[in-house]
Amino acid sequence: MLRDERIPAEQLRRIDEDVRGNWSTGAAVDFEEAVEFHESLPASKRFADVLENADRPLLQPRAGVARLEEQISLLEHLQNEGQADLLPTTIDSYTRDNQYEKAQTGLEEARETGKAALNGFPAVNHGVERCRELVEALDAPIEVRHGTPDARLLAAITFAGGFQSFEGGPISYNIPYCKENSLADTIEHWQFVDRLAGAYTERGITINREPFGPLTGTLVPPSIAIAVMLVEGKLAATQGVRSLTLGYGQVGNLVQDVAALRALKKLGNEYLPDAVEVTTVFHEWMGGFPPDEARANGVIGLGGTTAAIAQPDKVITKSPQEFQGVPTKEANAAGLRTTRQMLDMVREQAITLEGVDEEQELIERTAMELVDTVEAHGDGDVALGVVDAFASGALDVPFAPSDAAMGAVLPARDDDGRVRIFEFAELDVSDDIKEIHGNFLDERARTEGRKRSFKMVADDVDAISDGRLIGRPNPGEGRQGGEDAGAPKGGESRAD
Amino acid sequence: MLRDERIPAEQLRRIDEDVRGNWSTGAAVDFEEAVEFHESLPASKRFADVLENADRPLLQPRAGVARLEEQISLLEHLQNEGQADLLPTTIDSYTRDNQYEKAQTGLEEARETGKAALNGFPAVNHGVERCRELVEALDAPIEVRHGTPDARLLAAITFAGGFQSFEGGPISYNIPYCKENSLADTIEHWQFVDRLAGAYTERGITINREPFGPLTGTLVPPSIAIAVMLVEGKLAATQGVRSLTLGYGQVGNLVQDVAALRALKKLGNEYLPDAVEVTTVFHEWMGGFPPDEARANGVIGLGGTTAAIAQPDKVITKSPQEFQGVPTKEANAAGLRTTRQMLDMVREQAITLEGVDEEQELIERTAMELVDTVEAHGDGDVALGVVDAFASGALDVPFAPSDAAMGAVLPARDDDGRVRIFEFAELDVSDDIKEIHGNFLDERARTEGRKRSFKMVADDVDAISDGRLIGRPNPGEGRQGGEDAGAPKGGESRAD
Amino acid sequence: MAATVTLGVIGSDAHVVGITILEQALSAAGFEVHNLGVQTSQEEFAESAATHDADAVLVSSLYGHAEQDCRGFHETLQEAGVDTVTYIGGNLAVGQSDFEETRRTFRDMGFDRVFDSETSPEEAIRALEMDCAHSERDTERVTA
Amino acid sequence: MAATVTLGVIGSDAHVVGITILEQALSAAGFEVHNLGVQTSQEEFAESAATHDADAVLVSSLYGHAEQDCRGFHETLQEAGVDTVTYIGGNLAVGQSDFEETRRTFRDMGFDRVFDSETSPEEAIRALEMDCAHSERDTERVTA
Repeated sequence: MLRDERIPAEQLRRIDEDVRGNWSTGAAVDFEEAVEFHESLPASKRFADVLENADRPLLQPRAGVARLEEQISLLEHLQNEGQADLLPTTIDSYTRDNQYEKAQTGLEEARETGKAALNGFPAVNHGVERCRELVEALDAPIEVRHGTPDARLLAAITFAGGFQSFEGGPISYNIPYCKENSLADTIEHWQFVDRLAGAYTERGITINREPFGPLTGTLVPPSIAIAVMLVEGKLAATQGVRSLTLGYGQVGNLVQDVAALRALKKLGNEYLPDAVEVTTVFHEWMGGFPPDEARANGVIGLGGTTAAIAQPDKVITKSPQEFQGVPTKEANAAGLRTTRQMLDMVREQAITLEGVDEEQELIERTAMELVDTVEAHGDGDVALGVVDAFASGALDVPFAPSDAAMGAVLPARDDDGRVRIFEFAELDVSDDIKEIHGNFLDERARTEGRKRSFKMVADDVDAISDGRLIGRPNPGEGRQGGEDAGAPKGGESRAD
Repeated sequence: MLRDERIPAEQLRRIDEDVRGNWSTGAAVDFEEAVEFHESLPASKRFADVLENADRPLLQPRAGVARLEEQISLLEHLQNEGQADLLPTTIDSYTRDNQYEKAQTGLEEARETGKAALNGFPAVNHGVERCRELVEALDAPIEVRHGTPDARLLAAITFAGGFQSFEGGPISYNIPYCKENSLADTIEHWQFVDRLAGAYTERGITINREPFGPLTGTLVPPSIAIAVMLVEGKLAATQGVRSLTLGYGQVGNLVQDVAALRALKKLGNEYLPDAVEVTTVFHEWMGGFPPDEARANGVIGLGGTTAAIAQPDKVITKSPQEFQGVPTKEANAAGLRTTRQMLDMVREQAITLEGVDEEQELIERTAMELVDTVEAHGDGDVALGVVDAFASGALDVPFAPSDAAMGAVLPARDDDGRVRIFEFAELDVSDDIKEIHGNFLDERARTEGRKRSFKMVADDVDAISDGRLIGRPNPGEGRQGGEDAGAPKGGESRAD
Repeated sequence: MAATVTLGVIGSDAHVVGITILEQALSAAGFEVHNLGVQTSQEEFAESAATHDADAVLVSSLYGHAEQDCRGFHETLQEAGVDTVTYIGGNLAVGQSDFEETRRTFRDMGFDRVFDSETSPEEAIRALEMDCAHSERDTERVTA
Repeated sequence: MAATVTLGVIGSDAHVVGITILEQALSAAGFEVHNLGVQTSQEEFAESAATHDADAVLVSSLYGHAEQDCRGFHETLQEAGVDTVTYIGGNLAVGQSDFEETRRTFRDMGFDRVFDSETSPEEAIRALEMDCAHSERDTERVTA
């Protein structure tokens, strides 16, 4: 039965053998030999050490292609021309759905034709040895980024393959990514992943784990994102994870983003066991981008400014080609350098924004109420509580496609552009918090001379891709049109 | 003899006739007929009205090419694809040196070969009618931007040609632009320009005048820039100018830039006659740009952020191709759109930075001491005072090429990246202000473990083009190299 | 009587934002909405529309594979005895092809209305009010 | 004895930042500096160097027309009786041409050292200390 308890050794072995049987490359995984391989890596490739000891925010892009040689040259470009501090390897969609045969077909097609038959690196199909070739070919540490609800085999192979950081978690890679996976199943699957990370950690090979903070990537209220991070962090810590990077996706309001990143770090340190080293990662805007590279650079610039003021441990950068999907490697490197320039110009300025403390207090209080409701729903057990709280809507994520969540909560921006909760549905927060949000939204409604309505939500979703932050009813005070006119909107974005 | 007094009508007429004789196109200038032409223009082309009644910062690029048709299509691009609110016409270098024959040769060569034989629009050679064709062809108001110490004929022709805004001034277009022009001469020449603007203004055609705030464009301490703006504004107001846009060039520190723009507006309103409508213009970073468009976009983004927080009346934008000189029209429009996106995302956020008030107080106090010294040097007459204060170094501009200024004052950044005065030379400010600056620079020296020295100045001049704000002795904490390595530095930039 | 609408994102598409907003807008406008969410199969659309006696079926697709996902859609509806107004909207083709061509394609497949991704919920509601009022009047006349 | 240096930006070039920083650095390092500023003619360089009995003449150029501005420079110095060490530095050619080629061009024109725009004041000072110490020693030997 599902519990937030450490998987016993015997059960771990049994699942491990089981999981490794799912694809031929699983057979090559040997834990002891893998520990030796990790021990052979230089200090500069120890992900947790590099991240936890940095004296400034480190930059990391997203990137993944099918073939090994291509992936090496892509990452070399981002390392050398983009000056990335940390590298990614993004996994293809078939692997995310555990469809290794389709991934194999795609990989073979890519090898034969040289075409992009997969949208990422099929690490399971490549297997342990080829993963190690990748790790060895680059200078910087590399993280596995994916979106896989059941990532057990992917973890077994990539951990053995030398990767020391792994994104995702049972909530954050279920609720925003799929429709029918049950939370109980994904929690069990991620307990295995986290236990495996814990097993390496106990042998001195710290595997960094990174819950996916942006969730659905669309106006997620900071308190909800943070509550999910804390709960996922707790589940991982139980399994022995000792290096946790909690994530947060930019909402675009400077004060709220700075407050949220501080709340995330503070609550992470308070809520998670002392043995866990907590770091934070800031994702540049994950919502829809303007269909124009020049305007996209403005959005990226705001991400860089925010990072410089909030000083998270890591920043995941966007590229000016975000609107059109996967960027060229040049655009990807450009996004890194634009962010770097902004970061390095602003981070020494010691900027203090008024109002951060109040906003942080509100976020912390709301997030902890949501964590409390999870614990209450599970009678003190977080694993059970997560399933139940999501089922009842006591914990909810806006725009969640998953049947495991109500997906009934709705966000809207207030008059300053901070993300508030417009529709709480069954979200279990106290009345005074609901009143605060309501008042903020009423203030905006007055400014705009309209009633609070879902129309605000719809307008806000498109606002940044339309060139502003708040979806005002009459944005056209100024000159409009030009190059953007008639181009499709970028209102919706896919998480990772 | 030089005095800050209004030019008498008779003298104005005499100079006007004289000046118009300097080139054949001068004969076509007819004041009464020009007033009628201005009256025929729609409200949307009344520069002062558009600027003074805007409810958000307006954006304006720089742009000028030799031929009329080319200039029209360039400005159409910036208006339609760049969504510029206000348009520029930048004048060529020969015209700036009053070398109309050389400008004529260049214009004819451009017409014959289609090549860029001039670096701007030779408005004097084009004459009144062709200027009007330009003004009529565009929807937005157009300003004349140049850098001409003796701009009398240029003003006579472009005012008659329908332009309603004119950049420059006797200090700001002398000290940073040339070596041997005497300040007494340029003041007399600009008294004519301002008096002409005043004459139109008295007939209901407000000519907006814009002293050039960035001066040498290289780490100019805000107090010095503001003092020059106030003094130039005073000289213009005496001649009847009623719409003054005082300028300021970004130094890159958010708090200092916001404080400076506020100080500029406040002192402008306090110091200048009530009859003058004071607006402000913020120039995006005028120093050296990184030799990399991606990094340049970071610099432009910081300009946009600053503008969104400080809310000047106007912003002069830069392009990502700044490093390589004159940008393509596409890059110029891109700089506008990147700035617009940032501005529109941030300007509704009501951001308050801590420390702005203290910094503003220091800037205001220093600027007013400098204005006071000018008045004292002229025994109450600002015109005489300017000449004398610059000659003695009591008022000075760093990196001034002009023999009329000492050019002995030197700036350096403090530990937060704010521009302080490292070498006061003869600058006439009180000891307690000198001590404040000294203490800030000592703080930086301690952080860097080196003595305060001109080396800081040299390092700071290159810092932004090298990818950071402060010229620290060991910038290489992080990864360096990459695409920038080996490329020439962009440390020095030309004003306008 | 409030018109009943069946709503969903077809195929393997997981874009949920647009349909969530549409659901809210339709409910606020007084429609009875059955939102099947993302990754909905043709059969699920048909079953829901039949069960709830829908007046309209709204199909959303944003990942560019709509043509493939909708092949045989109207046959599937017919087999379930569903003969309602059908709309489709979103990013219906990969790349920046001419939308009029895309519209023709989907009209030929049997959709009554085809919307691009720029369409506001209000436009969809206006169309529904027109089409459903009409079909209700027809129904009334027949049963009269 | 402190070495004496004549400094200036040649031609119509108005870039003043680099030369200002160089002047400060040279003064701080103990040189006697005569900074002619921007837009300095060949004759002004020669006259200043002759008047102050300069040990070195440093020419700066950043606007890309150095080759043109320096034609006959060493002849002008000679005519004024100046035979010092000469350096030139800056952006010496328009465009991103090979600097070694640029260096050869200016060495052929008679400059003793040629620096690119990346050169720090310290490098110039080290070179001056070497070259002027040498020439001072020569001078001492001659006058001894």
